[in-house]
Amino acid sequence: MGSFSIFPPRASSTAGEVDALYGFLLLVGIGMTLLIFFFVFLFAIKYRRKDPEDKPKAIHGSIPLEIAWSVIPFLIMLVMFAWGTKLYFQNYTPPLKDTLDIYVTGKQWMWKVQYPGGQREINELHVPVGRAVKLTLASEDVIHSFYIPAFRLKHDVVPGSYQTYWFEPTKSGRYHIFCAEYCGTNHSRMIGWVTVMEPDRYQEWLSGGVQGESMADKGEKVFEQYGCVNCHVLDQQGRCPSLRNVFGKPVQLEDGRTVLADEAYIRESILNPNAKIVKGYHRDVMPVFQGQIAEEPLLQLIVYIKSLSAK
Amino acid sequence: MSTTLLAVQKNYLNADYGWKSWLFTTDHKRIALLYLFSITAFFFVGGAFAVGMRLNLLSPNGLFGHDTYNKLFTMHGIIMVFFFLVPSIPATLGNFLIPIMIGARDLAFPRINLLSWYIYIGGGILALSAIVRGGVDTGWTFYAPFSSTYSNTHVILAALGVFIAGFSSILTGLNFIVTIHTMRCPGMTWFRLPLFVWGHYATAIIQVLGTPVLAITIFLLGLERLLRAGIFDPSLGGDPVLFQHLFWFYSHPAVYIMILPGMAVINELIACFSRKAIFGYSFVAFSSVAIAVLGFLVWGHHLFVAGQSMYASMVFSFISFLVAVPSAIKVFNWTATMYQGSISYDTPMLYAFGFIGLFTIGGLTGLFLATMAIDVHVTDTYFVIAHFHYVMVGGMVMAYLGGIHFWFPKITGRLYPEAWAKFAALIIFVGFNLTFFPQFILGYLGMPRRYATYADEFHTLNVMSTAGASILGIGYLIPMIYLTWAWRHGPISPQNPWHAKGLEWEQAPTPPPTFNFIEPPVVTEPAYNYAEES
Amino acid sequence: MIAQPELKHHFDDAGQQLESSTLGMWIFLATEIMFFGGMFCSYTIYRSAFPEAFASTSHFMNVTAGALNTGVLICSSLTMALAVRAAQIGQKKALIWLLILTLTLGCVFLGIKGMEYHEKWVEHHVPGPSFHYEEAQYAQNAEILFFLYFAMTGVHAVHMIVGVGLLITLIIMASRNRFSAAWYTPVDMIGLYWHFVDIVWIFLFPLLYLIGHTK
Amino acid sequence: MSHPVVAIKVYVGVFLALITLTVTTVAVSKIELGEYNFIVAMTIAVIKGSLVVWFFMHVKQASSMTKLFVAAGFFWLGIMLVFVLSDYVSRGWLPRGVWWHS
Repeated sequence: MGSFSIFPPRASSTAGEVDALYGFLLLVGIGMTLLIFFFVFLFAIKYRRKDPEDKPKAIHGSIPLEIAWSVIPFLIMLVMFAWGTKLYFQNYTPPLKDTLDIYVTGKQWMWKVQYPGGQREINELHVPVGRAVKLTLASEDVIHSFYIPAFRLKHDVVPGSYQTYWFEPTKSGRYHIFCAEYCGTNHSRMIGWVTVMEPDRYQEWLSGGVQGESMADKGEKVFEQYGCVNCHVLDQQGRCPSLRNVFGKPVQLEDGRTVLADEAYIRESILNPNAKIVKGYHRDVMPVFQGQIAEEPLLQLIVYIKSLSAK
Repeated sequence: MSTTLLAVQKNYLNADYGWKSWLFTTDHKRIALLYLFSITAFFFVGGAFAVGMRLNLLSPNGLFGHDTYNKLFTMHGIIMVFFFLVPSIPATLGNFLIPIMIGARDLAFPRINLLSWYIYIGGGILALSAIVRGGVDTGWTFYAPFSSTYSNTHVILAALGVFIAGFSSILTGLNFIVTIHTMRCPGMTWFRLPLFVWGHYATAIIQVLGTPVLAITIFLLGLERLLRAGIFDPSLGGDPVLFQHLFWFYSHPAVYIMILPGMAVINELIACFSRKAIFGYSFVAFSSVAIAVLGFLVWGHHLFVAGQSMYASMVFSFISFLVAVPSAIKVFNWTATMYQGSISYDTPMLYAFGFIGLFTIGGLTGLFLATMAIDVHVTDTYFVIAHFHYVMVGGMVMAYLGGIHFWFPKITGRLYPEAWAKFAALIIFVGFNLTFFPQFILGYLGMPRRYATYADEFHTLNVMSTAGASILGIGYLIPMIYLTWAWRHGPISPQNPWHAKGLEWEQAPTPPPTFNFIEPPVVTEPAYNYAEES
Repeated sequence: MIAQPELKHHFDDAGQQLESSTLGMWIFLATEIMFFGGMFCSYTIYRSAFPEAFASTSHFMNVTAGALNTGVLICSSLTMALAVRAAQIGQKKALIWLLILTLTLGCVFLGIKGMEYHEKWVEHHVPGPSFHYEEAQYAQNAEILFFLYFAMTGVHAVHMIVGVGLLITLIIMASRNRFSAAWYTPVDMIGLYWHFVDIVWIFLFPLLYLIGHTK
Repeated sequence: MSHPVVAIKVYVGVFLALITLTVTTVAVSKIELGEYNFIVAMTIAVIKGSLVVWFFMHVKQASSMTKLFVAAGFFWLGIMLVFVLSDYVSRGWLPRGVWWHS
């Protein structure tokens, strides 16, 4: 069981920040609790009933006091709000720097992890120290939640959409992965381990496994298998837009809007092509792939399309 | 009026005998007792599931297996939330006291009041039959698509039970609003109302405007499950987050349905046992209404990690902080009420002390959950479990027990054994904290909720929690026993054993006759006039 | 005070009683607004997500039947309003006939609705395993609209059926001389309910039948 | 005590207005107006609903308390629509500034 702690291990750049904010909240919380306890005890003892016929004078209230104990807590809460919001946005929007993208698919009751190099694991996630890692989360069935307490991060894995978050591991070691959203019988067995490794060890580990095709290579096969290649001719404007240099760039739509071509957009455009039509193209040209393609090949396809945009 | 005279007087209990006089009664006091008995039964059924859960968690590998555990926490949640917490204080104490407190002979719609009890029982029977037939394993939140497509337990039956029970809650709320508007006796102005009534008015607003949304959400969910076509399952083209929006549109305000009546009771207890008018009456009154209204605008804080837009989360987070202000106002005003009071330590006041302490902790930990970055870490962990048990059990159930003890003489005409009651209050307080405080730590350490088995490092704290739960369980049985005994054998209560203010103590006989008052009451003084100012 | 046989024991006077009933009825209707509101909210979300698919479904809606039903309900609202007025001035015969007229119109509405449902059944537009949609690319999203169509109009129709039952009760009560110019609260309250159900349809009609009809 | 008796011609006038509006809304739906089709249809529906509430349901003569509850019903529906929509509308927003990554 080891030493008793009220904090889980801190293994990501954000863990310390979350703990600092938690510390601030604890301080305020304990302070307020003690304040109220102090006065309740003080009054309860000092003004205890000494004579059954006691008839204390009425005090009907005090406007200055009411204002004080509304405004002061509110101001303290504004600090909590601002601090918590900043940290939240920071954790849920990918950083500007280059990220290591890893793809996680949840299904009852396991986590399937795919790396860009094509390595695959179940219920294990390997990440290097000091590198920003971005997770793209997909689910094949119900809602799960990918939770790594040591990183102080989780996000629900919602079927029918991609969710992402990112972190920068700071300390090597093995830490828990939990499913935090109830998902059926073996919910509490939908657990795993994240292994944080020093960068050189990580490279060793990556090349150690059986060297297969990269995710992009697999994606290219999917691209051919589903016949995408017939219309989305690369480097050529056919019936459908060329997919080279699309990913990560803004796309002009037929209805005048501009959207960013991220994972979610590509996903939607494959499954439900009529949702967003690129300027100059027509609806109902591409078939609907909703329900036709599983989550993992879909991720491979997206990584392939990503690879078509030179870095 | 002497006590001996009162003892032979006709009251609502001895006005009529036989089962028909109970099952077809339209007397709000008798209906309140029907509710009291059925709610107590559901409390112990829900409690039995809790015992099962805590037993299972004694070992990291679980004792009962995954499916059993999943059903245990689901049934615990459904029974406790929809069949105990939501109706608890409003349907029992509220039903009994609101007409008396405002000087009315009954609620505005007595037959609808009885109907709402039958609806409640109907919903309860369906939920219980879902248990008997093998249980449900979706969690009380019924999240789609698990509940609509994947679970193969009796989801429809349980959901139907909740759906039906919802209408009972709506009708109770409707009855309260109308009664408080139109049935106040001469002189009973809005600002002479006991704060108990204000609290229930605010509760009723939520019941009336929130509950139908739960009903329709569950209806759509059931339809999706039946037809295998629908709007929440992504594989059918739907959006599961929409279910969560609609579900929490009711279920977050529902938290205030559960706690506002608790706060309402605490006002009466603090005032009576401090012999003081509530400090800042109008602030406390309007804070209830503020909680009811603002409480409708914060549901999105259940969705910070669910795929909700970050910008919407930000707005919901902000309003969640805002709703903490009226709650804080209440706690501060209660504390200030005690200042220069004449404070006695009778059992109801002990529960009030317990309420203030535990609700403070429950409320403050709510701020942690409103802070988005902290919520990301602790949501769906035992931190959340501990937080809402501090509010619901530490707050609501403490207030409920305090209220039951306070008005026990009024309801039964007899006194309960004070020494036993004090002892039980202490046991409950200790047991409660031992059960739930370790869960805050467990949560921050990262133990997810709804886990039948868990990692070894969480073992010690779980054992502590189970130990506490066994103390808490005994604590709840003691009042059950001595109150039952006192109902028949307790000493006859004087008219106003606490020397309390309010129409129910000062003008209605103890126990009240069928139409509550002998003479039509007229109010000439503000509420809580303990100092007897003119 | 004049003897008032319909005054319940717990009220002081008939004014208080009527005020309570009216307020209670309106609170109930506020509840109903939220009840339908959950479906209107879902409708809004999916319509803004799949505007084309939703527009395409309106070609398979029977606009004539929908418009006719709107007219029928508006007529029944008029007769209901006149029935309340007749009750108010104590015209028993007019009251009974207007209630019967309202009831008939309500049944006509349900008949037309039933015919529409039958059409949908024949066309395989009922959501579920047998659902089939002509424009395949919209099939899945169109199924959501039809799901909402059946949920919303179905709940509305259930309200209509309850309303029909209530009207029958009123007619029986009226023929037994239960109402007078001094006391006709049930007519008034059920009138409110009937108008509310009419309003729901006033919104359902354009949302389900007319949206995107030009496309 | 009770609301005053309203003249039959008021009811008939409201009825004719409702029928006219129904015909209008069907007619307008056949004309291509783009997004305005929806706005026109909803505006007409709101007018029709208000007529029924105001005249047929006698809110015009009702107590201010009743008016308040009528308004509350619609207001709460508005809360639900606005806040749920706020999520869906802002989901696709790009994170504008990235000041939080400093």
